[in-house]
Amino acid sequence: MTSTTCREAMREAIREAMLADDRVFLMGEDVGAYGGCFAVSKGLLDEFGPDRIRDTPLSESAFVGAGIGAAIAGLRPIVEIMTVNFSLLALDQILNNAATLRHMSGGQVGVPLVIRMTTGGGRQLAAQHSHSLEGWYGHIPGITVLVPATVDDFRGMLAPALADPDPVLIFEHALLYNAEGELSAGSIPPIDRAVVRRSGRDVTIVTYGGSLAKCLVAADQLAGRGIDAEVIDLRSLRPLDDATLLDSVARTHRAVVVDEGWRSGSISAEVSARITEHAFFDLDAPVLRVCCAEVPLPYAKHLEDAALPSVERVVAAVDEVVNVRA
Amino acid sequence: MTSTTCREAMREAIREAMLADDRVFLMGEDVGAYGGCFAVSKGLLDEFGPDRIRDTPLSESAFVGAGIGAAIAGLRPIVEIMTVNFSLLALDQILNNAATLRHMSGGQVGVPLVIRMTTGGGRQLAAQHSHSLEGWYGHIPGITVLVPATVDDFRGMLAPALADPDPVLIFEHALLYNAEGELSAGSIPPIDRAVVRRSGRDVTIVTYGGSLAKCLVAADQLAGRGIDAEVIDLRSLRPLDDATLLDSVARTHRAVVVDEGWRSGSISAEVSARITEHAFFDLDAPVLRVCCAEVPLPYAKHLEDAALPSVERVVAAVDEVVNVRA
Amino acid sequence: MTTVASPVPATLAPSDVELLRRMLLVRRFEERCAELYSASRIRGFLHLYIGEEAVAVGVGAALEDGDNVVATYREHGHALVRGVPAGAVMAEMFGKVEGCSRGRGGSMHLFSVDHRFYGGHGIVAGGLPVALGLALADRMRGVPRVTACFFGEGAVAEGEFHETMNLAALWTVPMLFCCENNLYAMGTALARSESDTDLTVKAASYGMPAWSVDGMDVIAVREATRRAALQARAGGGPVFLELRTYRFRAHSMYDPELYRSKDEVAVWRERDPIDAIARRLTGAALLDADALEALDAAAMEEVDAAVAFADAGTDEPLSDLTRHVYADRRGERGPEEERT
Amino acid sequence: MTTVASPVPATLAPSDVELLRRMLLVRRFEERCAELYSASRIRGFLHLYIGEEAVAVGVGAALEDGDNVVATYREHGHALVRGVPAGAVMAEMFGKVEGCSRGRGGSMHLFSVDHRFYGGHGIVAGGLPVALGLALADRMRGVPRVTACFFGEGAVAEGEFHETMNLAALWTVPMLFCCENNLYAMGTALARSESDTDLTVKAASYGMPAWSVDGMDVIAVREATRRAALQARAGGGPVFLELRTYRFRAHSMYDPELYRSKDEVAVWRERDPIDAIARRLTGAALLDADALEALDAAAMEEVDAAVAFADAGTDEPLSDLTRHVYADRRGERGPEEERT
Ligand SMILES: Cc1ncc(C[n+]2csc(CCOP(=O)(O)OP(=O)(O)O)c2C)c(N)n1
Ligand SMILES: Cc1ncc(C[n+]2csc(CCOP(=O)(O)OP(=O)(O)O)c2C)c(N)n1
Ligand SMILES: [Mg+2]
Ligand SMILES: [Mg+2]
Repeated sequence: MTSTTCREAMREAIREAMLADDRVFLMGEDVGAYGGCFAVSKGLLDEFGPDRIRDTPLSESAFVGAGIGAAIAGLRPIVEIMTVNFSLLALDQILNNAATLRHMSGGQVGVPLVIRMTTGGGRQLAAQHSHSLEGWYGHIPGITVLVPATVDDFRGMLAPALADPDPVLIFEHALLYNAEGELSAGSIPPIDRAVVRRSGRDVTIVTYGGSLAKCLVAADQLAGRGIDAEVIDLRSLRPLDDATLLDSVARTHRAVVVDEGWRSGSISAEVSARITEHAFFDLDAPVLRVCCAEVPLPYAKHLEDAALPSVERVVAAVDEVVNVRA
Repeated sequence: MTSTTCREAMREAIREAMLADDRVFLMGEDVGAYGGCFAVSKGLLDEFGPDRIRDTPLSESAFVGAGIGAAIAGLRPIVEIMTVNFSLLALDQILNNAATLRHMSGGQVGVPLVIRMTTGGGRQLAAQHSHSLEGWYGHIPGITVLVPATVDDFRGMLAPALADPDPVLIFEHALLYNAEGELSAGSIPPIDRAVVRRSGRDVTIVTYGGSLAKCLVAADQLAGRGIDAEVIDLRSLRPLDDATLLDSVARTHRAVVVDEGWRSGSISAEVSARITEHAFFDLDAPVLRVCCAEVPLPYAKHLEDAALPSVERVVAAVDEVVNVRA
Repeated sequence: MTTVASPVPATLAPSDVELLRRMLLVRRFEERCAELYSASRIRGFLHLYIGEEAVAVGVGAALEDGDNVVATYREHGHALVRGVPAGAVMAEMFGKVEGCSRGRGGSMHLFSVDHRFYGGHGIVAGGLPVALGLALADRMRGVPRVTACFFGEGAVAEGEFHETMNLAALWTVPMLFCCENNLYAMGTALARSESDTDLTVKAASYGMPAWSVDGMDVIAVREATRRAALQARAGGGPVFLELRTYRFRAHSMYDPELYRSKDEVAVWRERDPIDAIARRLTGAALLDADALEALDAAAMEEVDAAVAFADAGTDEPLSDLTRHVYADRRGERGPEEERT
Repeated sequence: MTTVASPVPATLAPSDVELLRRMLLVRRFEERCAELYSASRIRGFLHLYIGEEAVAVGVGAALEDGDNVVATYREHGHALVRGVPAGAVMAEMFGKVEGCSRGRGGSMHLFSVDHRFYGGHGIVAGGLPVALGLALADRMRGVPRVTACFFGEGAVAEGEFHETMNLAALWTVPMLFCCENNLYAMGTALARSESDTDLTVKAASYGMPAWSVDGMDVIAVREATRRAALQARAGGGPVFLELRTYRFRAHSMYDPELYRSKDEVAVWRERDPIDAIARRLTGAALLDADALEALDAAAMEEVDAAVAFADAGTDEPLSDLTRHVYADRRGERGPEEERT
């Protein structure tokens, strides 16, 4: 086992993919000369040159579209959008083209494209730099939405994403880049499977990405009070791995869903709806959600902290579902 | 009572607003010389001139942004985006600016802007012209999302939307423009209230916009078989009127949610999650959803019909919740 | 860099009759489409190219089989010229599985990867970034292939157009920007959509060569495209071609044409590109009335056969609705199936 | 239409000392910001304008109180020049309710409607369409007001820039496009982001007058802006000003500056715009060493006072978190409150 950070894990994943397959290239704003705005691609320009570590102008729509075209043509582009906030400028290409071309062409035109972008709040970057829209992207058929939360997944999700014949979006929570962990030997579970990160009998906490660590801390605190929480890391928001979720809820009979997106129309709503649809009679309490307050994230730290899911709010929600009586 | 169509109702609403308030103007692609791509604004150019019925080039981002700026400056723009499909090109302006400026400026900068666009499938326009993304827009704090389904609401929602100090998006299902109905005397209910369009005791069908008519037909069919369905028209997807929903479910104990968006991450998921959260112990069956199949809409009629919610699928879902036993 | 008219060869070759044949095929095909639309056999949006045939045919004649084409929703002509069988195009519009997009795309989304015909795009300017990517792949691999991307002059106001122009020039990709300037975007005349109506100036501002061409003259279009393709293929980077043309019919089947006068249309109709090339071929003694009639009859026959083929087509089974959202091998992990 | 250097008046006026005063204030303010960032008193992203002060001060000096300003995330200088009190700006960066955006915006989102200062925009090019709308409103109402919109040269590659340029020119709105060309967009040098690095050519392609100005010369900037504003205010439509400048510091506090050489920075530092105007004022006998020192001391004092003000600021109560998402009167129908 080697200790690494999520940043280094992703950089290694990119390096490995570039070395293994000369169809792979990385393209995005400041991925080259600047070293990547989060330093993920630092050093890669020297190793692979400007053709394959391709700096782009500020043109989100055109370079995402160029990734689509290059993928159609047989290359395997990794397009980096600095942050999810700027991806709105490319949404026409992502939704109307990347997600749609295969179906619209009757199966002829595949788009084996990987788009990586950072997501999430918590760094006092205020409204236009703090969105968590990965759950929102999960609404779009035709794409796959991955949300790595561990060094293993930062290291291991890129290769299967590149092997996928269809577009895969990887959302990397910016606060995780410095997170350290031990890399496991061997390969990660299939990218479309949720994983139980902590087993428990009393309640299922469903989460992913930047909220996983908070949920694990919450579970520890709850354990100290005799509440045994199972923590599920979704890993993929599209498709959602219903089987793992339902299996857990069938055992615990209670669930809390935690994500950093705005509550209304969140991926947590989808998880909640699915659990209710498929496991209604297993449930002893309503599924509760812990999400971001429905505000554009404010700059001031105390306000931002209050808006985002916290260990305390997860614990409180678990307490509520555990104590609920008809 | 006067018979009119939803198209004429909206045109009259625009005319009235323009006559009542010279800060109001209409701006969008082909709203003027062409007469509006759905003929909604036909004749208005002659009446109000090219300054206030302002044709724009194909520049969704710039003219939506211009609407934001003009609204900040004290005008009351109605921006028309031809269809929701093209609104993706303006999403940066809508989400990062219109929805965010007030909060980000600490309450100083209000954006009293109305954006109208058509939505929905059912006309064999295929993948890039058939999205139903109004529920998706419902995820965004800072905006209001209206979905008129009746001639009264086509006629009556614009004025309160224009009076709103914050951005209001109105999604008009294209298939409704030709729908005829009698205009009621008097004003419509507040735009943030859901309305019971048909009372019933056995099950609550929650829907809006283009699906309302299908649900009412389904309710009639069900009535023939002794199942008394209540049909709720949401009218607003943000905010959602929880009170009306919960009141109904408290009486019927069962609910089916119907919308034309893709199922995963749909507004139906939000409705389902809220009902479960707040009325879990009132429910005798899981809340079920009838949504669009998770495909970009295909051109071929039989495939498109199969993808969209239908009377049959609504009836089947009601049958399922009514017959469910633990 | 400057705007130049393309050189037109003084003499026509016997093989140029083929240009006429193609233009006639496109014209007759679309006339039939209009009838079939009125008869409700074709549905959705239908955008006719009638009047603009010299553009698709001229550009197409200058391209090689290995080149790529990306087009708009007004792309029947481009698909036919590219060699997509008329039957497959018609079957597509009939929503049949024998259609070139299995009936999923309809008139606006013709695709045929076998012919390197990459759509059929419904979002104005939305095909441009994709074409850039196709060309970028060739540039990165050193493949001497050209990607021709068609778009209307209306697209020039879209941000995606400008981002793509800049990247194409910056990265010197082998791409042809084929701007079909038919003077209107739906009902919006060019002068009401562009502050400077000389579109070649915009291209020049990217340092991209830009030529203005008479789009009613199929030979001029072909020659300009040849020269541009030669340059792009040789690594000289993209070229912008403004092809000045006119659509004789409404924007789509719903357009009351309030925005232009009948007179204006009549004046342009006098410049019908099919009549023009027919006259020139006749003048050069490469065509006579019988030959013209025969060509026309052959076009009609091809269209008849296409309709018959489409008529005999089959509906895709409903069970296949969710196919092709992801590649087939992913069927087992697609999103949750509908419950009801 | 063509690119011209702006005329610079031969002699300076005594009142031009005010320009120096403002530039010093901006400089000292930002130097303090950098310290406070290191001390973790300011958080989030912090983009310093050091080296570029002549642009905000020069443009600002040419505007009237009733004009509008829209800026980027690198906007401390623009806000200060506009008259937003230094204390309110500093309090904003401290996240205090006394901040000009009530602590919700931080460094990137300064707002002050009282000063007609409309942000503080974090999306590159995202402020341009909004500025267009502000100017359109004035054009429609016949108000002789100008809207100045600042943006970096990196924004020129964005589609939103082009859409806005075209609409502004087409609709002849009273808007100044103030392009702060500091040669880099984060780590991307202009030549690696634009196929043609002469930005005025792009403006010209919209038929918009475009002037290139030495952005290190505050007088040149002011004079060019005056002329442009006069034109725009009189109904002549928008003007594009390329203000050639350089940022002396990193893009933000996280930037290792791998993309440019120390030498290059050193060469530009010799052209420090504050030294330049101080030298000229001294040469014109409008300033001496003592006066300069006094100005500097006053700037420092103003900054000290701003910090003290910010320090004494208060945190907004948590109960107000969801305020200002909608106008207050809508509180009762806001989206569902969090349950947990
Ligand atoms: C982004 C976008 N906005 C609006 C439309 C609706 N629309 C379809 S075609 C068209 C006009 C396009 O004109 P032009 O680019 O000149 O092409 P032409 O139809 O003349 O061939 C418009 C506005 C669209 N399809 N896409
Ligand atoms: C749409 C968008 N893409 C990317 C970014 C990230 N980003 C912030 S500043 C910047 C560089 C902008 O350069 P320029 O416009 O020249 O302004 P400067 O910072 O030099 O003042 C980038 C890429 C952003 N904020 N918005
Ligand atoms: Mg056109
Ligand atoms: Mg710059």
